[in-house]
Amino acid sequence: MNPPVATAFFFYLLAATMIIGGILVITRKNAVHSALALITALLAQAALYLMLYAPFVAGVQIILYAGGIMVLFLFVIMLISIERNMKERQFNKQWLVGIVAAAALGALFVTVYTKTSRGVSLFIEGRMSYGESQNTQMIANLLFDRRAGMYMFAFEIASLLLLVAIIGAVVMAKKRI
Amino acid sequence: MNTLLHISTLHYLVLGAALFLLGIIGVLTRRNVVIVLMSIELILNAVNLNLVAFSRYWQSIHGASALHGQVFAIFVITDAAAEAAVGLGILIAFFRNKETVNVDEVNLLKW
Amino acid sequence: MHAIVEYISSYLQSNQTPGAAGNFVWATIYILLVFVGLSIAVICMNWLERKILAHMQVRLGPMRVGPHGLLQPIADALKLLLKEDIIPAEADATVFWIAPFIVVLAAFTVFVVVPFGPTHAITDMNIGILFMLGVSSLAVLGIVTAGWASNSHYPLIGALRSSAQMVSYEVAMGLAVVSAIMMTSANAEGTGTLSMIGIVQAQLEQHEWFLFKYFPLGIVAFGIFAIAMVAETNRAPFDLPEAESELTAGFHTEYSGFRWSLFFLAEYSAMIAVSSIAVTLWLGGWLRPFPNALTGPTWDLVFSLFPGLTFLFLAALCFYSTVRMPKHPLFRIQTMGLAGFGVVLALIAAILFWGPARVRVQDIYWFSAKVAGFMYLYIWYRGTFPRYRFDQLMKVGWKVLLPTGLALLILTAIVGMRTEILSMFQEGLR
Amino acid sequence: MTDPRTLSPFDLDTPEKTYLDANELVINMGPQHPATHGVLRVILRLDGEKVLGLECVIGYLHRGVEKIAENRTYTMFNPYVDRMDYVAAVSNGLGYCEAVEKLLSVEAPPRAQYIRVILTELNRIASHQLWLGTHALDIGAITPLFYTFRDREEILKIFEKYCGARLTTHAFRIGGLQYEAYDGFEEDVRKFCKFVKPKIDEYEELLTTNRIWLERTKGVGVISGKDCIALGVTGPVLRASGVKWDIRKALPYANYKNFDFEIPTGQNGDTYDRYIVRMIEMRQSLRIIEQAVEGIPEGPIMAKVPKVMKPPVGEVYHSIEAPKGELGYFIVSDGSTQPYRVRVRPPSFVNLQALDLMCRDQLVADVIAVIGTLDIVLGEVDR
Repeated sequence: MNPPVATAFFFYLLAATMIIGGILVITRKNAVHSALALITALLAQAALYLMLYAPFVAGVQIILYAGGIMVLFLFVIMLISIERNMKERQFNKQWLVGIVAAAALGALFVTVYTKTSRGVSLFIEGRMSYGESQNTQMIANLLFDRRAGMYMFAFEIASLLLLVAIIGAVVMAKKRI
Repeated sequence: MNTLLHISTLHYLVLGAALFLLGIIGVLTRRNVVIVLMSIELILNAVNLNLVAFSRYWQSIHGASALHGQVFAIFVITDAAAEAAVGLGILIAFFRNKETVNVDEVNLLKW
Repeated sequence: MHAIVEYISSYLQSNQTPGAAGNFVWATIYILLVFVGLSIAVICMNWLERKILAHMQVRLGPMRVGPHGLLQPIADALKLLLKEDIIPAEADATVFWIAPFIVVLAAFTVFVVVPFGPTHAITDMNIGILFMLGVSSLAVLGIVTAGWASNSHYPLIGALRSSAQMVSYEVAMGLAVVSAIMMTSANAEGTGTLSMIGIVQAQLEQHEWFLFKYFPLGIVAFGIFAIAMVAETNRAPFDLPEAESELTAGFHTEYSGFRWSLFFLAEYSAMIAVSSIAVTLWLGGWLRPFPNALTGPTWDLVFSLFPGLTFLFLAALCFYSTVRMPKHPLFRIQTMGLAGFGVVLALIAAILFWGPARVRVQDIYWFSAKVAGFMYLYIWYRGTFPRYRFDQLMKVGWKVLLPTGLALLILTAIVGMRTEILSMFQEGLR
Repeated sequence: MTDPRTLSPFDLDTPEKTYLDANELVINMGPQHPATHGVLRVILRLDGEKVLGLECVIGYLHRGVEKIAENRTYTMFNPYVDRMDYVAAVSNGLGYCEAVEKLLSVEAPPRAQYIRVILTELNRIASHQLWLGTHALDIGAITPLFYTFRDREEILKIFEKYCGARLTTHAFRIGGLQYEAYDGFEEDVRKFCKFVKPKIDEYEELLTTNRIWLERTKGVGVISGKDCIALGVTGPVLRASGVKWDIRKALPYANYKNFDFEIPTGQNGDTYDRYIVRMIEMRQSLRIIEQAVEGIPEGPIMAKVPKVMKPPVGEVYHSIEAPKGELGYFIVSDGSTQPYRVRVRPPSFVNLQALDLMCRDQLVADVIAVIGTLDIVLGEVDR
C-alpha cells in the first residue's frame, strides 16, 4: 500500500513550522517576536490536531491559546517596557547546565522511542482513520453525560480552578484593590 | 522511507519531545520572565500534542469513542489559561516593584 | 471537452461540499470563488457605504469617477496600491510588515466554513461555528501587533483599547452563540451540532428561525450578538480603537498605501463574516422565507425568480439614471457607461432567470440578501450614533451583555429541557 | 510619593517609565489633531486614561491683532476684528463699532440698530450650529455636522446678499451701517425663521434623547457657577452652571431692551446642560429675530460721524454677549486718529482657562468632549 503522501507532506510542513517557531520563541531578544513565533507554532499545532481527527481540541486551541492566552501575553508585554531589557544579557548564567540537562532528557527520549520489543516498534498502529463527524458530541458525552461522563467532577474542578485563577490574577495585577 | 512517509503515533511523539526539549531549554536558560512563561506554554503544548496523539492511538484500539486523551488535552488547555493569567499577574506585580523582568532578580521572598 | 462538462455536471449533482467530498480541485475553485466574491463585495460595500451615508447626511457622495461615482472604489484601490509604502524609522519593521496580513488572514479564513447554500460552502466542519469564532478572534493579534509595531503613542493606545474591547465582547458573543447552538438540539434525538450547515438544517427541520425560537429568548440572543458583533468589528458606535477625534486613526495611524488598504479590506470582510454568523444562526442562513409554509412547485418558482428580479430592478434603476443624466457632451461617456452597466446587470438577470442557474443560485441570493441587510444596519448605525466612551463600552460589555447572556443561557437550557425537567419532578413526586 | 495632582503638567522630565505606573504617561494632543478645533495644543498627563492635569499651549495662530490696531485708524481696524472669532464675525463687529461709538458719544439710528440685532442674532445661530456640528462630530456623531452646515448655509446666504461676504462679513460701520438692507431682506429673514425651526427640532431628535449622547455628555466636564465666576468664564458655559448672566439682559446694549426673550440656564453645569442651553438659545435668538423683523422702523442707517475720526482723549470698555460669551473691547484714545491701545477680552480665551478644571479626573475621550463644549475658536484665543 502506498502511504498517503499528502498526509506526510502536511505533517512535515506543520512539524517544521512548529520546531522553527519553538526555536524562535526561545532565541528572540524581543518578547513580541517570541510571542508571534509562539502563535505560529500554536496555529500549526491546531492544524496537527485536525490531522489527528481532533477538531474540537483544534478549535479550543485556536480560541483559547491563539485568541486568548497569547493576546494576554502581548498585552502584558506591551504594558511592561522591554527596551531596556533587550539591551541586557538574554541568557542566564546556568545556561550550560540547562542545555546539558535538556540534552540528557533528549537522550532519554531517544532511548525510549527507539526501543523496540521483538523488532516491532513501541506503538502498534491500528486503523488510522476515524470519522470526525461526531468528535464534539463524543467529547461532550465524556464530559457531561449522566452515565458515560466520567470527567464531570474534573470539569467542575477545572471551572473552580479558573475562578481561583481569575481572582488571583486580579489580586496580583491590580494596583489598589 | 516507508516509515518516514507513513505518519504514525511515533512521529507525533518525536515532535512532542522536540518541542518539550525546546521548552525546557527556554525555561532553563532565558532571563526574561515573559519568555520563560512562553516556554512553559511550549512545554504544555508538547504534552498536549502527545495526549492527542495517544488519544488517536487509543481510539484505534478501543473504538472511536475512547477520546480520553482529547479530554485531557482540554483540561491541560484550561490549566494553561489559569497558569498564564496568574503567571502574568505575578509578573506585573513583580515588575511594578522591581522594574525588571529578569528572572534572576526574583530573589525576594516577600515585599 | 465533453469529459470536462461531464465532470462538472456530475460534481454539481453530487450535493456535497468540496471539503466533505475531499475534492482538492473543487475546493480550490470554491476558495477562489469565495475570495474573489468577497473582494468584490468589499468593493461594492465601499461604494454603497459612501453613497448611503452621504444620502443620510444630505450629501451626494462620490459623483465624479464614473457615473454616480461607480468607479470610485477602483480608483481608490489604484491610488492605494500606487502610494508609497511608508514604514516609520522607529517601527519594528518585521512586525509592522506582518500585522496587516494577520488581520486579513483572520478575516478571510473564516469564510472557509460559511455556508452560502447546502452545498455552496468550501467545507463543512464539525466545529464550524467554533472555528469561525476562533479564527475571527485572531484578528485582535494583528491589531495589537500593528499598534505595538508602529512605536507611537496613539496606535498603541488604539491597539490596547481594541484588544480589550474585542476580548470583552467575544465573551458575550460566545454566550449568545452557545444559546443558539443549544436550540439546535431541540429535536427528537436531542443532538445538537456546531456545524454551520447543520445549524441551518436544524432551523429547517424545526420549522422556525432561531430568531423566533423560545420567544423571546431567540430575539434576546440575537440582540446580544448584534450588539457584540458591531463592537467586535470596531464599527460605530463602538469604533473607539479608530476614534478619529481622539486617536486620529487608532492602530493604523502609521499605516499607508497598500498595508492600510489591507486593514480596510479586513474590516469589511470581518463585517461580512460576523453578519454571516448572525444570518446562519438566527435568520435561517440560505433558507428562503417560509420554506415550510409556502411549499409546492408554484412557490418554489416564485421564490426562485427573486434573484433575477433583483438584478432586473437594479438594471432598471441604471436605465432610469441613464435617462436622467445631463444631456451634455461632457457626460456622454458617463451616460454610455451607465447604460452599459445596466445592460450587464440585465444580462446577469437574464442568466438568473435561466432554469438551472435559477435553482442553484437562489440559496446564495437569500444568504447575500440577509447579509446585505446587516451591512445596511452597519451604515445606518454609523450615520446615527455618537461614539461610546471606553469605560462605558466596557460597562455595556461586562455589566449588561454578559449577565444577560448568562441568564439567557440558563433560560434557554431550562426551556429546552423542560420535558426532561418536568418528568424528573414527576418521578420525584411519585 | 507626591500626589500627581500637585505636580505641574509641565514636569515633563520624569524618567521614561511605562504605562503600568501612574502619573507618567504624557500625551501631546495637537496642534495637529482632528479634535482640537484648530491649532490648540494640549499636553495631557494621564494615569492610564484618566486625566491628571493638562496644559494648553496656545499662540499658533497669533497675528497680533491688538498691536495692529495701534497702527490703523479706527475705521481701518474694523475689518480686522472679523478675523478673531471668524465664525461669529458679525458679533465681533458689533462689539467694536459700539465701543468706538461709545468713545465718540454717537449712537446708531434705530433702523441700523434693528438690522444690527437681526444680523447678530442670525450670526449667533450660525455660530451655535457650527458648534453643534463639530461638537457632535467630536463625540462621534457625524451626521449632525452636515445637517447644521446645510442650515447654516441659509444664514450665510443672507449675509452674502446683505454685504457680499459670507464669513468675515464686516457688516457694520462705526455709527451705523454702510448698506441699506436689500429688497426682500425681511422676507428672507422671515423665511429663514420658518425654515430653521423644524431643523433645530431635527438636531434635537438626533441627539437630545440619544442614550449614547446622554452617557457621553451627562456629568462630563462639570463646572460650578462659583468656579465659572472665579475663572471669568462667561456665555453659555456660565449659564449652564446656573448663573443667569447674559449681557443682553444685564447691561443691555444695542436695542436689546426692546425685545422679549428668555435666558436659559442649566443646573448641573455639565456638557449636556451646555448643549441644552445652546439649543434653547438658538430658539430664543429666532424669537428676537422675529420680533426685530416685525419692528424695523424706517429712517436713516448712519449717524453723523466725522469722516476722520478723532475721538476725545479717554478710555472706554464695552462688552457684548457674543455667541461664546462676553466679548469686551477696551479702547484707549489719545485724541489721534489711531487708538493708543486696544485690548480685546475674547470669550474663547477666557473660557479655555476652565479646561484644566473641567477635565480633571475625567477620561481622555472627555477632554475632546469638553474642548468641543467650550466652543473655542482659536482665531480668537490667539488673536
